[in-house]
Amino acid sequence: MNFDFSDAQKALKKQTRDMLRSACDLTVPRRVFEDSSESYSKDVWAALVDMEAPATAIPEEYGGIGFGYLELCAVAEEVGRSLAPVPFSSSVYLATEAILMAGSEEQKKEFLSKLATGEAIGTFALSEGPGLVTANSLSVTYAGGKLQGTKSPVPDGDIADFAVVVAEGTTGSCLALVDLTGDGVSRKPVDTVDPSRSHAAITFDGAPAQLLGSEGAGWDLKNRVFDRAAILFAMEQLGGADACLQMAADYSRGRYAFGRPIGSFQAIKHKLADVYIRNELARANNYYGAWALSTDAAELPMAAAAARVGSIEAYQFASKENIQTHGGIGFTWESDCHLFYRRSKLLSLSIGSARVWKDRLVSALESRNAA
Amino acid sequence: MNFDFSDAQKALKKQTRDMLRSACDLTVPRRVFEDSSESYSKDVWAALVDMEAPATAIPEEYGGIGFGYLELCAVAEEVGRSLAPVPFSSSVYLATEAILMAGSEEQKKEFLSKLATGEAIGTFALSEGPGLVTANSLSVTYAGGKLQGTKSPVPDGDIADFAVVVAEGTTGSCLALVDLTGDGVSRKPVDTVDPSRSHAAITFDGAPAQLLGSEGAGWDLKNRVFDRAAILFAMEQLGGADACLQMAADYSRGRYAFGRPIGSFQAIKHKLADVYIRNELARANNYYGAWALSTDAAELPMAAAAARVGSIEAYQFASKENIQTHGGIGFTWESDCHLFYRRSKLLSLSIGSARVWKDRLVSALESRNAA
Amino acid sequence: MDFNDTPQQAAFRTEVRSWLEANAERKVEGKRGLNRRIDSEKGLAIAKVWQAKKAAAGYACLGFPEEYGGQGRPLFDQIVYDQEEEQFDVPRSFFAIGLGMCAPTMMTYATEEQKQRHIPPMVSGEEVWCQLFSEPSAGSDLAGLGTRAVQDGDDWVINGQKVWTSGAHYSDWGILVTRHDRSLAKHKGLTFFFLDMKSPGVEVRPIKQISGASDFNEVYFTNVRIPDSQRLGGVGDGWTVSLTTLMNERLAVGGAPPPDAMDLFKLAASTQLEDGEPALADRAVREKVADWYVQAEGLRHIRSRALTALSRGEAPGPEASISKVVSAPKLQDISAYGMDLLDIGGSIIGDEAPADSAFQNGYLYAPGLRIAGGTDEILRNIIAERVLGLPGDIRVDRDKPFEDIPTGR
Amino acid sequence: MDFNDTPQQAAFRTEVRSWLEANAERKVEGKRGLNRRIDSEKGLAIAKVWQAKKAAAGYACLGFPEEYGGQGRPLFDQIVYDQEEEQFDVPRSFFAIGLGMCAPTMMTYATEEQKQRHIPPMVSGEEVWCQLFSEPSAGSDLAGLGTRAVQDGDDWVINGQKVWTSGAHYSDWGILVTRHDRSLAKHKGLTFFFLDMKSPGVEVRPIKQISGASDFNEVYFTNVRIPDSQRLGGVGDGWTVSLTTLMNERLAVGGAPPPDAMDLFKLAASTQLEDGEPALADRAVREKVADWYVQAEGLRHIRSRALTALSRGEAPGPEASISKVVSAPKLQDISAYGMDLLDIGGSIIGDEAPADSAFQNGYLYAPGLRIAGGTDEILRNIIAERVLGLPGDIRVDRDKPFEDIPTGR
Repeated sequence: MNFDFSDAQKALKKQTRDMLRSACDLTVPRRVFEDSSESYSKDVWAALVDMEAPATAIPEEYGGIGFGYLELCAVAEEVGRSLAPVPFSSSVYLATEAILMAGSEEQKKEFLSKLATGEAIGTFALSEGPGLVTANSLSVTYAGGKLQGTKSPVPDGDIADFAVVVAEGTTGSCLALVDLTGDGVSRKPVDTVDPSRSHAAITFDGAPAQLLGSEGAGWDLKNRVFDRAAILFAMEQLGGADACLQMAADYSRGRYAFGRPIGSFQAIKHKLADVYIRNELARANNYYGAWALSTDAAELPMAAAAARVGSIEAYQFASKENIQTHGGIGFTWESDCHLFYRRSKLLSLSIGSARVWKDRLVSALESRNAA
Repeated sequence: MNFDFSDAQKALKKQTRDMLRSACDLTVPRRVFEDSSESYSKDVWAALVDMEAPATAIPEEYGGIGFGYLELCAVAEEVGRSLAPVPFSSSVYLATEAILMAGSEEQKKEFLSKLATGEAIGTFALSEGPGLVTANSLSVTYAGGKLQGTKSPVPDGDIADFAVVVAEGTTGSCLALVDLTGDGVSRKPVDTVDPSRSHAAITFDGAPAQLLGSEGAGWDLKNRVFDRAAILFAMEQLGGADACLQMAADYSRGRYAFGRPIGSFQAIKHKLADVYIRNELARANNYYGAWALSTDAAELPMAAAAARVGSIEAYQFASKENIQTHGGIGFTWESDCHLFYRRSKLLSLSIGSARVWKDRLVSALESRNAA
Repeated sequence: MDFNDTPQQAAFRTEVRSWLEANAERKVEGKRGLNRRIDSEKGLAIAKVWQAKKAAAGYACLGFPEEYGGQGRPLFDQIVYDQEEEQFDVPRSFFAIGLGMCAPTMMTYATEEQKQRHIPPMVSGEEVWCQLFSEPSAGSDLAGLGTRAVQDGDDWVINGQKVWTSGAHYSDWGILVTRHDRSLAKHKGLTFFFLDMKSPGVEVRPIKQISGASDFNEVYFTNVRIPDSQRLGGVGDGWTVSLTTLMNERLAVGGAPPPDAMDLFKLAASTQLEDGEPALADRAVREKVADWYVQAEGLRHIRSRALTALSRGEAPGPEASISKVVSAPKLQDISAYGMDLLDIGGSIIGDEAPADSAFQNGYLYAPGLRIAGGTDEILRNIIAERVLGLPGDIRVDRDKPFEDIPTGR
Repeated sequence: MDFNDTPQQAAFRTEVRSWLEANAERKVEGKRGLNRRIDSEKGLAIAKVWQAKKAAAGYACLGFPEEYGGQGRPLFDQIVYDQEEEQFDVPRSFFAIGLGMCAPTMMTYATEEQKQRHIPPMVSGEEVWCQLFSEPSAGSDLAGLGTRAVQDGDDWVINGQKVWTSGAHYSDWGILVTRHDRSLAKHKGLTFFFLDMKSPGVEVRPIKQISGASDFNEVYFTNVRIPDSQRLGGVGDGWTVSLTTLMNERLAVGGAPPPDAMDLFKLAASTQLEDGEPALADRAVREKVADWYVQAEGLRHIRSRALTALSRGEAPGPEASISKVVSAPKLQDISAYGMDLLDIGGSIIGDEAPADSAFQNGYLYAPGLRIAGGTDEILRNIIAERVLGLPGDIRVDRDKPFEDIPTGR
């Protein structure tokens, strides 16, 4: 048994971390956050593309470097730690995965190479406004090669070149690939609690689109893409949670009250011990998820849900208790604490909240036990 | 507005507390707990009867003293604080309330005076073994004036003189009053996590019984009796939770580790502050429940459920963290900590667990909002 | 127990209600009204008009003695007034800190002449006050403050920085605690003043919070001169005077803004889940609603119990600490959970946000609420020590000269 | 990442498995087997037979050097063995404290002759060892122990009381830490021994726990004589020696007995709720199952990560502390919740209890688990200080003579 990343994977992780530490210190997400004219950091995206990060898990035959998912997980953790304001999750975890899973050979050839080189940014459009979309409630339709209706909020919807859209087809739900720069597409930025990651409402009015996978399989494909993406999102969340813990522990060692570092008070010590414990539980579940993802194991649905649930809760807890540890300065705009607090919430809502994934987890256990 | 007990009510509470402090220190519940031949403390029961505690809320016309429910709530808190090993809840909160609510004039005359004077001990039989009984799953039947089937565990079922039984009648569920000392009744003690309060399995084999209220109304009557009893149980639970807090705080002031009282460590201070906070929230909800009970207010269902949920959780938390505060000695048999820990769990399961009452609470809110 | 008014209270309630009916509009559900977040200068002007109207009618500060603009009424009458006013769309008060904290301090320590001069314009809303206590290095550890006061003739010269000062930018006057001697023990070297906020050398800079609002300021003092006649209490009595102010602060803090349990109930009733059923049909959602409802109701009844005690002239208990330590995390949790029910659409904020952004705003506002006016951690310490009688923390700073206390720098 | 064995491990696993198949029965679900709670004397006899069989086959203590009865194998082989053995119905080990804690201490501090004499019979199960550390006044604060050791010729004379000593009543030998000088600072005045538990003046009394079981004892020492040759480490080195033992304890503790998340899953699948549906169809129940499953899986994978590190010869990390601080409250909560699902019938205990009393027993056993071997509170301190590098608590006892440290009496 060897439950650890290999030396090469660790080296890749360190390389990513070092690159992001220099290219993407916290002034970078803050700038995107505060400047509404900047939807993402082109520099950081370019740096990630430069180190071939989007190509990590794309097979060489489609223009990728074919490292695999353990490598991609390592990169995702560092993207999360740095709060990188880039369309990495939309383009890599969602659009790339959807095409890898459901695309025809032609579609893979056409789109994956562009995704691998960063020439194109992809995204995935499911939500249709506040509330859950269900297989029966889809209002965006796909018929005769055209899309009709509105998706919102779509992550990176304002900057993506194309989107994979979950739509109601003529014979059931389907995935449709649409060029967002083409005809029949209008987009409008949507403000969220985390403006360092841009979102948009996209309205399709007869926008030409192509099927990805077969009609009727859309909802199932979406679930399978989300199972895989859940682990990558969880790694991002873990990176963020870990950054919060470091920030809080550092602050508590240096900040004095009553003549002693606040980190010497058990109220703070035990709080941060609890953050650490949750982070480590999440890390363990995530690494297991990474293994399941990399080997396409039968355990994937359970492992994905456990990773997702644990990481949502770890990051939410770490980001709020980081603010609390900082005291007054922690709830000011100028402190970086809230950048994590906001990102944590945004990520907790992306691809379904904890309550959705808890239910998926038990359903997966039921299926396993019935088998 | 005056949200407090009156001076007379406070005096009654103090009198009860003083009496129980001398007649029922913790050696008394421990004796009943350890000696399986003693089902309850006859001395403590006699002392409560002597101060007319069972008669508190029974109208004078039926042999009671007609004080009312605020007074009964005051007594219940003290019964809980002392861990009194007596059939008070079965006889007073359940049997008495059921007869007051559903009894004919004749039944009230016959049974209430005996309950008031302690001449008879009553109980209420609903459960039919592990798991929930539902209106559709009742296996005990009532037909032709006779009961058939087994109820278990019935609180004080081994010592009660009669029971109010929830049974399936010929035209729906009903309540039936049965003499437990008569023909067709066999009883067998059942061990529970809290042996200081006895329980029994009671098997009816054609036991003669009389209807209490009308056929078909049994389930609804049970719910209404439980709404009222919930507040009285909650007061008992509050008394127990308060006793745990006092015990833990006293211990933490006197026990030294690392050269200082353990109560000076924030890990202990904040834990006990949390116990206090939950107890005070429960107290506030309970007092409101007491008011609703005493005035038969429209808010009763909400107030009862809120009191019950808050008190279950306060007592469970206080009793487990009392053990934790005591450290090693706390989990020994000889320490009194576990007497509270066990009672707390037993009371949390009596008349339905927290999950049942949370659902009832939201249902009550829905009804109110629909009105 | 009795939730009804006494005959006197009922009569007063009727009187107040009819005055309010004549002078203000009732609140309308779903309409934002005057209490919406508006630019403070404009808001202040509206609030001053309303406060003057209340003062003219005698309702501005019912409990204060008549000679200072009050009516010397029992505390419960103020509560009756507040309960009634809450149902009307009146502007938010810019005077709470002045009336609730500065005025009681002035009443206790100022000269008769100063009280005559300063309290009536506070009551009528003509002059606004603020409280200058916290510093960047002295938050939870308030007595660790370092703003210096040096005596120079009949004046004191102040240098230093305060922070978290609500309303400093529109205040006319402020109360201020300073350190006059760094060689004395922490709590001994403090001296207390009130000052004209327009004094030369006072500079106010707003602090932007997570939520984007600026409810607080930094206040810098550069050679600000305060006449010795504006000293409250003796030289070195600053801590004692501060405690008077803070005792009154604990009365003022406590509750949290919405969303609360019933807001979640309503959201859940109107939001569909996976199966097309309303979220409120989901047992997991129901349990959450129930848990928070029980907490919310508990707090509501704790307030009622406290009001009962106050109306009898009893000292305020730990109710405000309980309320704050429960309601702030509750706000944070309810807000996050409400957003979860809305899925990714729950992240939307601003004009197109669901449920008027209530849950999103609560999420961003709650972290501050868990800290301002006493952190969760400090409040638990207070409850443990003052209510349960547990021993204090080990103190390494208590008896040292202030200048020798470790600061980590 | 790779969850497969190396070829060497796979070969060893096959070897072990076939030996176990030949010498023990596989566990059968629902059958209690040899590990059920049985009277310890009888249990000990059965366990000794099994341990002797293992020792004869060379499996008793794979990592120990060959000269002491082991095989000098890599740690991972021990894990392979344990994983395989766990699937068989073998008696519970009475030797864990001896082999896991006493033996490593003896290996470090005893003379070669003593090691030759004592370790092989530990390995073969002929002699059982216990650890005499905690005292009524020294639990979390272990260094506060007061059992006195006074030198008298070639012997030491011991007086005092130990507590929480597992297996003292059937142990042949024990390791013991004592205080030889009360005028020295707390950690300096300690001296460490091993002793024959049958020595005159040693009295063992069982402690009954909440659960009714007696897993621990009090041990009283009245003028017990120990030869100086049985001192481990120098006079005054007792704390250092104790740390060797405790470091090994942290490896030994960690997990919790059932019920765990999947036990609740099974209970919920087979228990009906209000609507006649299985509890597992209830979203509130599903969320609970999911929460605990995520915790349980996290702990399982943390163990796997720790095993990976150990197999590479890395020092054990904080995994055991995490595991204990998570699993003990989890056991308490799952147990209480399982009882709730069964309504008042969930209170039944004993032969007629539902689900083999698993949830009821867990409820009664969990409080001890949250305390024994390090309380929740001590473990959080350890994590905060050793892993996160946060400062220690303020210590008032560190440098004082032991006899001057406040004890509250």
